[in-house]
This record gives sequence, structure tokens and C-alpha cells, in this order.
Amino acid sequence: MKLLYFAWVKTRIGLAEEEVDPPAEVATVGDLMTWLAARGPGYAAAFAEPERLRAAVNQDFAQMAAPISQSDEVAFFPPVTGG
Amino acid sequence: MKLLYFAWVKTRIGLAEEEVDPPAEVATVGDLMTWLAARGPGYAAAFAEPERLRAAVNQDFAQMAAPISQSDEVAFFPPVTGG
Amino acid sequence: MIKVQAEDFDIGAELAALSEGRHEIGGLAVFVGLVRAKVANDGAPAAIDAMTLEHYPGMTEKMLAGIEREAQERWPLSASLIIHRYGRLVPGDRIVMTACASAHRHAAFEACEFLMDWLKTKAPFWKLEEQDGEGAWVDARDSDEAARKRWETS
Amino acid sequence: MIKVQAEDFDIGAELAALSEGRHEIGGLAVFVGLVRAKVANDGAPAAIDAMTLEHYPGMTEKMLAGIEREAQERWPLSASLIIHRYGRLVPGDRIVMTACASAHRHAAFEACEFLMDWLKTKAPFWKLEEQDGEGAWVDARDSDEAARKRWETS
Repeated sequence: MKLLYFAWVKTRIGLAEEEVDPPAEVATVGDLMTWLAARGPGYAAAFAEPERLRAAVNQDFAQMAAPISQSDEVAFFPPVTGG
Repeated sequence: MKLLYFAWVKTRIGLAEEEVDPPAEVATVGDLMTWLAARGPGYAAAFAEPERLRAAVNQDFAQMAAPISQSDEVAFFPPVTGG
Repeated sequence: MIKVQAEDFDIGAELAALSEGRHEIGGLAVFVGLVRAKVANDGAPAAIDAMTLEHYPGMTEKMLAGIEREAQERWPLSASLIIHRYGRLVPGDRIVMTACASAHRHAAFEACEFLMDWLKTKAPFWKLEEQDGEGAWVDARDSDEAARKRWETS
Repeated sequence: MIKVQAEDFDIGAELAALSEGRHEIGGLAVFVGLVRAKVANDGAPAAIDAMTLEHYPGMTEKMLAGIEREAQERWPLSASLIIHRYGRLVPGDRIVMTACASAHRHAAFEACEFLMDWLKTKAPFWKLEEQDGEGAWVDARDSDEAARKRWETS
């Protein structure tokens, strides 16, 4: 599974992207956030306030309950501030 | 009194502007239109349908009842179509 | 700022001049009007070869300045611009441009549309369309008057 | 048309290209966003030296194309354009441009504002502001979300 991080999520984790292989019980975007938060202090800081985060699966916005699979591209970022 | 004509008012009258000296009883824009309409067939054609005309006194839109005086600049034209 | 001119204008250069050194300006709402090749007169579209815009020098500037002042009073604008051309124009030519800058995007949009709606019914311009060598004065449209009435305050 | 680019853009040239040879286009509503020197973060204005726009390549184009398609479905547009820059920009620089052409002026204005309101909340861009050598990620504004919600169809 390809993960991408943007803005302060990237800064806190210290990575722009990575490949991960979560266990089978990580079935949703929300599950993935919980699993990632346990990987270290940077991750814990990035995912400390889930309500301040947005996610995309395969480049479409996705809710916490959205299902994910190994071949997906999943991104985490703050609410967008372009324009 | 300086008179200006625009668009088809000008075309019908055959003049873009002229100086006139109407009698004292011509006291309003409406009076002036009636007085002008009697000056010849071109004028009669231009002022035949007063509801299709607009007037300005000293470069501000004016109603039929607006007073006029010798030193005014009065213009007659159709509804505007710019922009 | 008001400009009434026969010459064409450069949209990018006009907007750059409007916001030059004004770094508090976050956005510009702009409208650009072009000469259409076909116009609907009395419902039926007709191809035109050119049009000539006649105007009332003096009153034009007075009305446009008044419309701009009204917009400045009704919305918090940091800059505004109205350019209107006169003379002979062919399809595709630029006729008119309105631009409004505001810290508030929605205010900029509203003020820019207000300028267009008002100048359509208040600025003394008249269009003479040429078609196969014949000239015809364009009739005013009720929809333009209706658009202006939207902005009336009671 | 969608353009996501680091380079600046020429507003006049972009609009000319959009309406080139399209003589049925009578008007263009346009919005241009600029980098402001002062921004209100948590209410207090602060002077910024520069900002860097980060984005999500791939998703950006997908979202902008979707927003443009939505506008095309909701309003009778004959042409539309979204340009959004990324990378480092300084106050006064152009960031974004939306343009909509329609035979109906009000539709062009509405669609152009819709594009801006939607891209503000849907296009994956993030602003990092630089002030005295420090970088700070800009917080999303509730007012932008409220502006987008105006356009929701039930």
C-alpha cells in the first residue's frame, strides 16, 4: 500500500511517502490511522487529532469508514488551503 | 439651449446636435419633445413614440416632467445598449 | 478608475496596473465583454459583420464614475476599474471590462456583476450592427433592465 | 481546461486563447487570486515574506477536472478555464485564475464563483507561509467551507 503525506502531516511524520504492509484487520481508513499512529512519536503527533485530518483513497476524498486494500494509494493531509 | 441626438433619434432628425430657442411655455422635457415634434417630418418620426425615448438634462437622466431652461444641455436617445 | 476609449485594451496589463504595489489585494473579479458574431434581435439570431458603438461624450464618463462610486459605497472594494470602448468593432473584439478587488471574494464578484448590470442600462452607449452592408440599431433588452433592478435598494 | 503549473500565467493571453475563433462568446467572467502581503491567521493580520504552495500531483488535476465538469453541467458554459500554480510565490504574485464564458452574463459570474468556492475546499493545495524565516501552514477557513456549501444541491 502506497501512503502519501502532505503539509504538516508530512512534516510531523518526516516522510512525504512510503510503502506499508498493514495486517489484514486494517480494513478502513480509520483503522489505518490507528495502526499508523502506533508506529512512532512522529506518527502519533500527526494522527493525534483525527478530526483535523482529511484522507484520500486513490486520489478521491474518503471518509474514515472507507475500505482500503493493498493496491490502494492512500493520502493523509490537513483541510486544503489553496486558491 | 443645446440639443443632442443619438442613435436612431439622430438618424431620423438628420442632426447630431443643434442650438434652439424654444418659447417660454416650453418648460419641461415633455414640452420640449412636443415642440420639437412639430418642427418637421424627421422630428415627428423621432418623437412619434415618446415611450421609446430617453432624455438627459445636463448629462443626467431626466423624466418627462423635469424642468428645463435656456442654459441647459438636453439630449434625446433610445434606451442604452452598451456593455 | 474609468476609461472610455476607442483603442483596444490589454486585460493583463490593466489588471497588473490596478493591483501594482497593492499587496493587500487578494483577488480580482473581472468581466470582459466581447463582440458576438451572432446576436439575437427579436429572438432570431443574425450574423453580424461589425458593430459601431456610439456614445455621449461627457455623460458617459459621468455615468460610469457614478456607477463606480455606487459600487465602492456598497461593497468594501480596494480597487475598481471600468473600461468601455466606442467606435467600430468586429466579432471577437473586446468591448468592455469591469474589475473589482476586495479582501472578500464574494464582494468582488457581486460588485463586478453590479457594475456590468448597471452600465448596461445606465451608460449612454448605443450599438449599430452592420449586416450585409445594412446598419440596424440594437434594441434594449428587458433582461438587462431586470438584471439592474435586482440591485435596487428600497 | 485545467492547468497546474509552477510558472506564472498571462491573463490576457489565456483569455484570448480561450475565446480565440469562438465568436459566439459574448462575455467572460474571471477571477484572479493574488498572494497577499498580510494574511489574517486566527484573526490577527501578519506580514508574510513569501508562501509555498504544496499540492498532490494527480489528485489536483483529478479534482480540478471534476469541479470544472460540475460547473459545465450546472451552467450553460461555452468555455471554462482553471489555472492553479504551485511552488514558492511572493506577495503580489498570481496564484489562481478561473474563467467562464457563457451567452448569459449571470451564468458566467455564478459558474466562475462556483469554481473558486469549490477549489478552495476541494483542490489538494496547502499554503506554507514564510515570516521572518519561519514557516507556518495556513489553517483552513470556515468561511471557505460555508461558501462552498451555498452551492450544494439537496
